Amino acid sequence: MLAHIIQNLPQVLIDGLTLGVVYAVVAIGYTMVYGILELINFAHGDVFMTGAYIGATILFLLMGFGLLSSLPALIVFLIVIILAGTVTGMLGVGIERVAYRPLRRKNAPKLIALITSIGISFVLEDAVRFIAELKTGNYIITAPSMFNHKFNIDIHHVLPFFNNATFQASFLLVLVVTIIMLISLDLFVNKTKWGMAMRAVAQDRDTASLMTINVNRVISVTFFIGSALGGATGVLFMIQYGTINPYIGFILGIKAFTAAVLGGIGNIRGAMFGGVMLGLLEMFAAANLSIITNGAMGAEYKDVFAFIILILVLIFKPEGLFGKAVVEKV
Amino acid sequence: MSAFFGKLMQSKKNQIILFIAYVVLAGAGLFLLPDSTIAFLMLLFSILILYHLNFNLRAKWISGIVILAIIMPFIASQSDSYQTYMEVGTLVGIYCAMALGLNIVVGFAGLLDLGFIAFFAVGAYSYAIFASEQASKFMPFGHYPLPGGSFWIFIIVGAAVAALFGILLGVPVLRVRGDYLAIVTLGFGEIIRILLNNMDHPINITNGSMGIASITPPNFFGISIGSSSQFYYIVFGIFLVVIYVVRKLENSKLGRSWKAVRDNEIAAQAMGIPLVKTKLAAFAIGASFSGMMGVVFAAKQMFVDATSFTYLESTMVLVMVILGGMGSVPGVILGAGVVIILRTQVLTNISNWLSSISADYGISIPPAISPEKMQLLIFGLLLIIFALYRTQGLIPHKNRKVNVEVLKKESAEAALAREKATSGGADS
Amino acid sequence: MKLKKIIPLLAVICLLLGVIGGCSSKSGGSSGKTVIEIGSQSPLSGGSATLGDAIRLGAELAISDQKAAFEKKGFTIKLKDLDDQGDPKKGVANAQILAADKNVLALVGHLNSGVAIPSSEVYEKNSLPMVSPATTATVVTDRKLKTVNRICARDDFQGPAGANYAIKTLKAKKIFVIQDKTAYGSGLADQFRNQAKKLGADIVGYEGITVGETDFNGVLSQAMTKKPDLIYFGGVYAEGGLIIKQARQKGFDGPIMGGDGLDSSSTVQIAGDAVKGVYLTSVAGDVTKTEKGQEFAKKYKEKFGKNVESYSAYGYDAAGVILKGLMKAIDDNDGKKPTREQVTKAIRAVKDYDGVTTKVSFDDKGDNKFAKVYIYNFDQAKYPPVQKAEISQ
Amino acid sequence: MNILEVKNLTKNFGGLTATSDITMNVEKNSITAVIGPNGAGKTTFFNMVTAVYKPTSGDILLNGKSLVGLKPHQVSQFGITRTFQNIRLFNEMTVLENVLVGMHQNLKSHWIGTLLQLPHIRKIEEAAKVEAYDILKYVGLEDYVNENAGNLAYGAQRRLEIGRAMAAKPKILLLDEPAAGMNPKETDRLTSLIHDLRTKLDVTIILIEHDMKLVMKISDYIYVLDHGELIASGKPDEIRTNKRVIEAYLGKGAVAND
Repeated sequence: MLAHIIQNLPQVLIDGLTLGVVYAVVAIGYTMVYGILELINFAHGDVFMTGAYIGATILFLLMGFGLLSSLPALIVFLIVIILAGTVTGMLGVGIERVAYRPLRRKNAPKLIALITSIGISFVLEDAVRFIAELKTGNYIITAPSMFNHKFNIDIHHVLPFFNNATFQASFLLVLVVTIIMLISLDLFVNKTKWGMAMRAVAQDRDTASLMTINVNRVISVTFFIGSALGGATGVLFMIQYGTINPYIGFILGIKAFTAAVLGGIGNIRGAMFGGVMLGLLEMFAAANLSIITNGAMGAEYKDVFAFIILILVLIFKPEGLFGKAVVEKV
Repeated sequence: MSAFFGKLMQSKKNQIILFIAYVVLAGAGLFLLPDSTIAFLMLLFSILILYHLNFNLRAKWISGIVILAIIMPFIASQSDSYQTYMEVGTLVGIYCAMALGLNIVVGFAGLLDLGFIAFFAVGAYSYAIFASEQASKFMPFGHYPLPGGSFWIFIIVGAAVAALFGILLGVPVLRVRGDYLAIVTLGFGEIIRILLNNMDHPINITNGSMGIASITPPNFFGISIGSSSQFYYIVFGIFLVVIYVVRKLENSKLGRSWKAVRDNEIAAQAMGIPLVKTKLAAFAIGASFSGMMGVVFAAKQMFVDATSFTYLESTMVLVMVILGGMGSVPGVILGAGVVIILRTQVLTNISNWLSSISADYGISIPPAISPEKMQLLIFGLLLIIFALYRTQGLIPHKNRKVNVEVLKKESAEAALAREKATSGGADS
Repeated sequence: MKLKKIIPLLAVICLLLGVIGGCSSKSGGSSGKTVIEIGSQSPLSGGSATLGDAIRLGAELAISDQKAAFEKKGFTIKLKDLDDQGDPKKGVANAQILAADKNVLALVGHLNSGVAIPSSEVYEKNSLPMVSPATTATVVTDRKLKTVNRICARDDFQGPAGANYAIKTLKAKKIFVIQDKTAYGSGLADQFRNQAKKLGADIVGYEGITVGETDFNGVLSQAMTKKPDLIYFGGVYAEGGLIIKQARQKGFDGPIMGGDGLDSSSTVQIAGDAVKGVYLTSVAGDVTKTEKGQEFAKKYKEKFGKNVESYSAYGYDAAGVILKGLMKAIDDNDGKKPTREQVTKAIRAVKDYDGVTTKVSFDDKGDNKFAKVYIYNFDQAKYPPVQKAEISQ
Repeated sequence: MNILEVKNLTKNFGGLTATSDITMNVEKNSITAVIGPNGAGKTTFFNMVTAVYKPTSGDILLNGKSLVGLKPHQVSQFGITRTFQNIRLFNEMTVLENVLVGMHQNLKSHWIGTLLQLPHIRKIEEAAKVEAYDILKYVGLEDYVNENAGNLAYGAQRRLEIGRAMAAKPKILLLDEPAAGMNPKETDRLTSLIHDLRTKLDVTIILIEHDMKLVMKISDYIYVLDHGELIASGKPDEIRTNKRVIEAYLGKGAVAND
């Protein structure tokens, strides 16, 4: 039994990492918005999905111009991911303007924004579906395959108790790009003026506005960055998994939200860590649960496994793994 | 115009006349145009009007019940769409009770719950398992399916089991705060759903993803209850009980404890309110409403499987609560009514109507964007619009006001009595 | 106070609207001919909308094909298509709407067994006959309702047929089964597994996945360590295509088998080249092989601008069966509009309907006697796949 | 007779010592003030007495029974109620409801009784409302019965908090800076209210306050904290002239120049 689990481990780690970094970047979108507005932005999963579709559109446009064959794949990829990220970022800013800012101005209860975010989520899903179906006849879109060179890690040779693991070039790409995004975001938030303003607004919106910080603009920037990251991840997702449909954002959104909470919501590094951890946990559970329970519980219980771990973490550390315990001043 | 109405609304007599006229008109509308959804909605709208009129409370309740339990079903029964209307009414009732349950958790006690549908599922499955052959697959004793008469007992059982699950959820949840709670409850809802969908092995308890079919319909003194119009009355009855319980609790000691915990946990504790017990009570009572309706749902559908209890359903119930107005009982009822009627009737009718006129006038719409597919899109847009223009909910919460004059009088009387007592004591 | 003033005004407006609305709903189809509507219920929005839409469009095509024939007899036939959203509650509410509309004499639907079962209770009460193009769960017809019919094969026919082929022809000995934990996927995979065990194969794993997810590497890693020589998947193309693709990426080059849920161009679109070596069982005959089928595909493409899916043909044939029964009922009723009971009986009595994918005659449960299972194989990344075998009951 | 005894009470937050080794004795039916500069550990002391914080070491005895290890609501049920430095009302509830919540631990009505509409439960609820009204009259808020507590003016909120605490019929009432942010007129009113409370309700009062005029006027006994340590205690007159107290308040230089 243990032998099976160990044999599998290298492959499970690689697969879990791939899924985990996707969760991580989407989780950052949740965590940033939450940190600043204390709002669970339910539409974020669908912003991610829209990003994937925008990326696909740009890719097909480039193909139409015949650029895909003449340019190196990496350049095409960079063009797509940057353009898609920008457009999605603007979409995020737009959503904030239309759906959240008016509520803030009216001093509405915090939870009412939940309704608009659910509304936005329905609208995005269907709008994307209609456009895609109108253009191509089918709303499921398959991207031209890129970066599908297969690598084989011959770990069995070195450490005989492991099986060999394989991955695709796209895995490396996803990993490298997300790491670059995460590091630059971390630098942005911790080292720049805008980042400082964001942290100030997150801490205390009223005081920040007294310190001549334009709170609305900071919130817009936050939405832009969060959504742009989400959109860029959508493109990565498309490249890694090849196929997108308008409903990918739903489950992924829930998972990413879970990851954000696991790491401590409002904390960017926590979201990164939570995402990777959730990805690894899920992959491990899917691969090994039925081995461990001798068939009584299979891979279908992986979410149960992940949620139970989350609940356990929250029971022992109610503020999440990286969150700071907020001691209420009495 | 408005002056005219102002005068009209001043006297109670005018209001009564006007209201009865409205009900008669709306009723006649439905009678003459039996398939008109709008006439049906108008009749329902009279309940909202009733709420806003300044009759005394008892008169409002009686007229509301008369309209919903006698006038509406009677007029609707003249039409082919009778069962359609009653189905909508039944669904509204089921979701109203559920939304009122969630309102206790979210609106009163201030605990955000994203997995509320789990309790509905638990109630539904508890009846489904024992009122079908399913129970005989794992129960060592007893004869299954249980007869339809057991339905009435199961309404209580469903409530109890759901309450138990509410407490089960509550225990781990109490340590976490605010929005962390949201994710824990979400996780709990998903865990329950996944378990229900997978418990067909090693022991077959829920029949897994195949669901449980052929559930025995309820039996009322030998009458087998199967149609929506019959379920309507069951649901209506439970709904009245639920609303009574909620209204009473809202202004009871427990209700005040919930609101105190919601407004300020630390101060509430300092006033001697036990946090754990209070929050668990909110979860348990809220869940029990859901569990009762779950039993009715299972009996009505005659089939349950895990697809009815997804995370999306939980958010829908939450939408009803927030949209209606958190903590506001009439608001939450209206919220549930609006969401259900929109989703099951109005949007379906609108899309049908759109596609029929486009067909009648030979407008060809590409199948990619045909109106039938637009229901969720329109629903999403409506949600956004509602939220933006009614930020406090459709009927915002108002605290119940006490009659100060009465208090003043009673206080004076009490003081007098005390004085008498002390002076009496001095005399002897 | 302000609100109270507005209410009467609102009431008046509502009343006016009500009158108008009532009138407009009455005015439909006043062209002098009697209107007969055929209902359709399938998910038109949500995750399985491709399949639901295919059913609806197939039915629509069948109706427009035969419109003229009914016009001659003085009837206008129309499709009344509703979106059940794959939600049992919505399905039942829609069923009530269809039942209330006296013009609706029969319906095509549903896609999901979970929606079909509670909705059919409503149809049964209203004697509204239903012909299902796609619900394969055994319990749908096992309840022996008079109104419930289906033209597709049951799980307990299709699953074992696949198992027989996998073990006898493909010589699979160690089989890894994956299913999507829906009524469809579970039912099929269970039947497959039972038959495979009976034939002496070793089921090395039996795992479930979550519909809507996209990364199945965990389950596949487990499969790889078990070294099966065939992977069976019970579910539809959205997850199936990805599983095929990811299994091949993991280096699995044995055969992968699935049910009619994979019988869609989308499987090829999603899996790409990886689809080579995939086998599937389907109740639909190869549309491109027969002349009738080719004509159907062409017409479908012309009318809707889309390629046919396997479910389009089912939808077309389900509607075809209904129209055949309806025509018979009209004739039996001396050319007058028949009652629902008459239509119910006429549909159940349909004999040897020759559709684009299948022949149809119903048995006493409402199952199709001619339901056949065909085995297909993708030998290149192109839809439709190549037909390998044909199995009758 | 001492109603409250505090023995060697110490609280550490991580490495930080908030209070160290405090010992106090509070006489029944007295008004005791705890004073000291900001950050002296006064509120921490209150928080330990009301079980919001658990002391690191030491003991708190109410009539000889230890309170350490109880839950906050249990402490309240033992008869210790408090107000808060930063007002903590139930903002979305009416003024009357706030007082009713204060009465909870003495209110013998169970929700099941409410549901069954048992007559004696109804009577209890009615009587409670009248009593709450009396309390509101007492703190001068009888005109705001149906107002939401969050909408009251600052001074009125302070008085409502005291009213709510009174409703609990405590043996010991802890007031955390009751006069903070009040104008002189309001403070005067508060002073007489506190005085009145003690005589009328037979309650022991411990208060934290910065307004020295008020403290000196009403306290029977004063404890002075600085940097978490008890530096002086005594009658108001003794404290007024205590060198260490002046030093703590005004800095070392002030005493040296003296």
